[in-house]
Amino acid sequence: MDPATIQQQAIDLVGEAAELLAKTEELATAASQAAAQASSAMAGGDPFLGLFTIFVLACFIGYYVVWSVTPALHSPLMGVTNAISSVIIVGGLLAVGPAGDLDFSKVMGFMAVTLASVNIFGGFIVTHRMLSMFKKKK
Amino acid sequence: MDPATIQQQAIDLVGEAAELLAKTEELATAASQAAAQASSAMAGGDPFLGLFTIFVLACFIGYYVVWSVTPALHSPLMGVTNAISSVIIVGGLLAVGPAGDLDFSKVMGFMAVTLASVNIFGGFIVTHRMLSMFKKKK
Amino acid sequence: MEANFTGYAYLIASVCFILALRGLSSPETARRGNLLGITGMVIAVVTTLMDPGVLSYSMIILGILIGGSIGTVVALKIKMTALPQLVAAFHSLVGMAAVFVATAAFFNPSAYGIGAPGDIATGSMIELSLGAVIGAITFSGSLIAFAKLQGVMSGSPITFKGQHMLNALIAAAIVIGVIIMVSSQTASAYWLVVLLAFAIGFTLIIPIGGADMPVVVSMLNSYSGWAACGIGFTLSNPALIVTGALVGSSGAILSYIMCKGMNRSIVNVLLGGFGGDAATGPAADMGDKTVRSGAGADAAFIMKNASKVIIVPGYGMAVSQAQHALREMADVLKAEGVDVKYAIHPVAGRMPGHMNVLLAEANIPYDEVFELEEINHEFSTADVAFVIGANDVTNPVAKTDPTSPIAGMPILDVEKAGTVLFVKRSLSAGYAGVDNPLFYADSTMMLFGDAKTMTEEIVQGLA
Amino acid sequence: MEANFTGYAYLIASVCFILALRGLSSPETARRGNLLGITGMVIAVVTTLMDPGVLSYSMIILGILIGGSIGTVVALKIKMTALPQLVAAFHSLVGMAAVFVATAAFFNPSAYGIGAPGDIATGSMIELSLGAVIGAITFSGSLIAFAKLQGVMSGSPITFKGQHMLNALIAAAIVIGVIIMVSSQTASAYWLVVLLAFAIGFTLIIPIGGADMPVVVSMLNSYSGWAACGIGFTLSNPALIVTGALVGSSGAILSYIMCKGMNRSIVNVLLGGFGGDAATGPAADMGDKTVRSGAGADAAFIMKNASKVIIVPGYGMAVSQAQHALREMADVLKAEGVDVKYAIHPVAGRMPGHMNVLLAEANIPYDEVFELEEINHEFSTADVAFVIGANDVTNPVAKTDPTSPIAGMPILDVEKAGTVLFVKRSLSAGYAGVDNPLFYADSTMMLFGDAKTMTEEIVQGLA
Ligand SMILES: NC(=O)c1ccc[n+]([C@@H]2O[C@H](COP(=O)([O-])OP(=O)(O)OC[C@H]3O[C@@H](n4cnc5c(N)ncnc54)[C@H](OP(=O)(O)O)[C@@H]3O)[C@@H](O)[C@H]2O)c1
Ligand SMILES: NC(=O)c1ccc[n+]([C@@H]2O[C@H](COP(=O)([O-])OP(=O)(O)OC[C@H]3O[C@@H](n4cnc5c(N)ncnc54)[C@H](OP(=O)(O)O)[C@@H]3O)[C@@H](O)[C@H]2O)c1
Repeated sequence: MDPATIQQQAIDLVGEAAELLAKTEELATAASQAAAQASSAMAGGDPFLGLFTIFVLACFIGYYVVWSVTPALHSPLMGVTNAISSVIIVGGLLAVGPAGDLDFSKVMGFMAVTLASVNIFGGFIVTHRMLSMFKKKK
Repeated sequence: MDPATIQQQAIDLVGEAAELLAKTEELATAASQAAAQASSAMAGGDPFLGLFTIFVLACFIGYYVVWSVTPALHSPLMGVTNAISSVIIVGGLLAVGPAGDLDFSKVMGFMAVTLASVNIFGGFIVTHRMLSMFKKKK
Repeated sequence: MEANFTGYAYLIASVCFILALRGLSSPETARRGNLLGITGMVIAVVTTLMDPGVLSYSMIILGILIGGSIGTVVALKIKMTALPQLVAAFHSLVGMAAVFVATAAFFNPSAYGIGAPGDIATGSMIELSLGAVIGAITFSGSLIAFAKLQGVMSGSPITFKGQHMLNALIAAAIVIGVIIMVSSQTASAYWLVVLLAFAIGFTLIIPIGGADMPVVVSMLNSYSGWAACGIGFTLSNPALIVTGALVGSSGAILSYIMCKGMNRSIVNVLLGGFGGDAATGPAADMGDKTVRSGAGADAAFIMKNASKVIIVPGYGMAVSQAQHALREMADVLKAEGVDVKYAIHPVAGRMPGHMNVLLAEANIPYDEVFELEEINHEFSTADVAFVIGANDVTNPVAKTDPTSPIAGMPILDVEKAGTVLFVKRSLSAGYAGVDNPLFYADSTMMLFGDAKTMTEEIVQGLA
Repeated sequence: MEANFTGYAYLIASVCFILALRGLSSPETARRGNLLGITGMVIAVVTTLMDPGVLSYSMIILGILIGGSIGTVVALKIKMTALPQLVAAFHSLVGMAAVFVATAAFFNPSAYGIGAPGDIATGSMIELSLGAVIGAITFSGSLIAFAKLQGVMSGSPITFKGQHMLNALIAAAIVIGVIIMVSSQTASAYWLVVLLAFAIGFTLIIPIGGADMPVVVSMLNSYSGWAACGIGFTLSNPALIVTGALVGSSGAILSYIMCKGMNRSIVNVLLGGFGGDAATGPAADMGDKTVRSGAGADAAFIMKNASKVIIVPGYGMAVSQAQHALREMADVLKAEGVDVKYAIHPVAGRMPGHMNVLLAEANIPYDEVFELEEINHEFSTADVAFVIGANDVTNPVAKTDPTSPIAGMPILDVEKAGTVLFVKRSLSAGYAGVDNPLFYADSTMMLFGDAKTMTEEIVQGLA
């Protein structure tokens, strides 16, 4: 074989390899998309749909559970809902969480954690105070 | 360049290309795994978790909604639940669905659709008959 | 986009089903509830038909046509007194359908996207086997319940030595079978498990007496719901899961209500041997006490002169289909200026809400019909308690004798009324087999005879 | 595996929160419910702390320590009569926290896995902006509510020309701002929207009278729940979504109950201008009618000779903190053999369940305290209705005059009692500004004075 042909062949081979590579990449992308799709179909649609389903069901539960609260305990109910709505502290924790220097978003997270903590402690304690006053006839 | 060197180089190149290809494949797999993971994390965990969350919430709703049924309508309640539990007809439809010759699983699907239909029509109609008898004082 | 649309459609169907049950909280909204249930079902079916994998429409339409027409005819023809057996029969169909679906999923998993035959994901295998086992138990159990309620089979509990042992053995075999089947995924293991599940359905329900069947039916209703949930997990379909949970809760709660109304535990019911064919109770040992019995004319006279009559219907009214005659009687009394009300015990008759449906069938307005807690304090101000075909639900022994089988069961306080009229054929006991001392009380008058015939006699007496 | 564990933990936290509210269905289970709520919160926080991205523990602990101690001290120190303003203050904090979280998500979206700064997924942007806007409105609105309830600010409705116009303009600006912000994702657009949301919170609540604040607080409570839902969607966190929906429903239902108790629509409340500082009503035009007034000793004499007394507490009892004296009075009466009960109107006082908490604080057992429907038929058999600091909730005008502002509001039928005793400082009207003709009825005796002082006088008279 003359060098030119070999070189040409080599170049061709490399080209083919590159093509293969590109195809593999394409395939991989497709595979990853398919995987994402499959997993979302499993949850009955896209991730938002799953969360939305949970939201709708939770609204039904809220409706029933709140109507079943006895009117005499409506003030403690306000206290408890106050406390549990501070579960957004989760968002604050994620914001303040990353290691490293104090940046703007970490400050925001810190403030959120602090304010939510006021509410969590305050809400549960004031509810406890109210509830511990309710006594049956001896 | 002598042919041998060139050939060697070409072979090396091809080898490198092959290696690259393998790496890309690895990367693609990783990417697809990551995608799957990300999408599952979005839905709050794996797909089963999403469905399980829905299941737990639905049990709460079932508890409340059934206790709120007036005792006078407990017979119609049995009729309706009979009818709606036949929503497993969905499973039958998927089984009988595929085009092509009648195979075992299609027969199973067909039978499921038929039995569930008895229930759906029977359940809703008998409930309707019961309910249309309940009248207020004129 | 496709998947999204499907998901939202199933969510809407689920919400329709929730609202359907919610509608039953009052008779005014109940019909709308039933329509919502139908809407939900149509949405679920149409959505599935639009799945790209569903193509053989002719087969599907055929199945729906056959099933639908059978269901329609049966539902239109059935007598309201036969409701308990109808419900049992329908449940057995749901159970069988669940088995078919699980079988289809096992032999053609790709149609559900859960793997290839013999290589199904373990999670899906577990869900699928749950669906199949629960479905099979529901099928055979409900079949027995149907046979006992319909009278095809004797209602007496069929007990035999070692029956609990046998059930335990089959249950253990099922568990082992499921484990083998999940790991080996062979067809023979699958069929073995299904057969065993059918068998345990039979052996579990056979020892339970016919009159306990309503509790069993309700419990199997609950099972069919959980089976639907299992299939829902296999198909990753939230609508099935939500509906299954609703049905499961409903059956469980109704069983609970019945057991509480009878003051028995569910375990006690399921262990069986209680309550055979009614009217077998001993009426002898009280034979020396005197019973005042009367004719329809006497009853007519007493009620005509009363200002308030409370009617207590029971199982006997259903048996003799006396509700129409009863309504006529009440109409005449009301025309005479008598205040007439109906008192329904939570477990009067043989299924929850049974009496309400029968009274409604006879066009009795539901605002004249009251639950136990609503009306129990009114018996002391009533001149007459007219007990028709009821027995256990009025038996004061429940309040006085803590050793009686019905001890602690809530009771309608008919004995507080001025006069108690009992319409029944004999002095024999009711479902619980407990003698009712009220038959021998001074203020009681027994009206022996079939409930319907006797009521017609009274109507004549009132004319 | 990681993600799974986290998901299940959040699910358990959600279930804890549901059970916490469920516990409040009866006083016996309520304390356990509160503990479950705390458990749920601990689970949610600990789970988040175990997230691999959460590392700066010292900052977190600092925040929790600062916030926690403030919350603890305030909750332990607060007087039970100041509950409404406490709840308002707490709500404003939740609202602000939601704004902070949304801001952090906007400026550092990668911490939440929703994209890079300036390149956030549109869906997440919408959810995030909802969280920020609702949070901001909750913050400023609750702040005003707090100020009005605490008396820092006049309770009278502050109305001005074009106020509805202004609100509509700001609302439109917010909508446009959100659209710009979602598409451009610039910081300036974000801040503008947040500022406008703060502003509309102020302008919406300022025209509403101080006494309507409880409805507003409850509505804002509902808002804070929906804000949490919005954030929950952004974070794809089911626990936040479930909790948000619970809180949202709770606030909405309480607002509804209050509006129904006052027979007003929520729109009517929100349009404002109703109910300023109480005691401004006209008492003049009935001046020619005679009023029988008495002293504590007279009241003591009447009640001592009664066999049944029903106590009707209202806002005035809360203001003067008369609950302890009241309890003492009831104890003396009970020792004399008098049957004493308490009747609570759904909107007595200034927040739902307000009276129940105050009576409980004075150790009055909750089984002596009854809701309107439970006790209203008993007034006809009571010798004395002792109305202390209540007014509107007893005003029969609601039943007789369809043009009155309180027409159709359910009313405690105190006028059916043998004698009605009214403890209040003057003849002036209550919250609704409607004169009460019962003051001039023959069977009424007015006991003019501060509720606490007068009750103490009566206790002395009883001795
Ligand atoms: N409702 C439910 O969901 C449910 C479920 C399971 C079990 N149960 C049980 O069923 C019982 C229901 O109580 P119940 O008071 O309604 O019924 P019951 O106690 O069983 O009494 C029915 C009575 O009707 C009489 N009777 C039968 N056929 C008659 C006819 N043709 N004409 C006139 N009378 C007739 C029988 O007496 P004679 O033979 O003397 O005529 C019998 O004593 C309870 O023990 C309950 O625990 C109810
Ligand atoms: N509970 C809720 O959730 C809620 C929410 C929003 C609105 N509201 C409204 O609040 C009202 C509640 O009715 P209500 O009957 O409890 O209260 P009210 O009608 O406002 O009457 C309270 C009375 O207490 C008297 N009073 C004030 N301070 C007093 C003191 N220190 N000692 C003795 N008496 C005193 C006042 O008369 P004097 O000035 O003559 O003493 C006033 O007439 C209803 O109109 C309701 O719609 C309630």
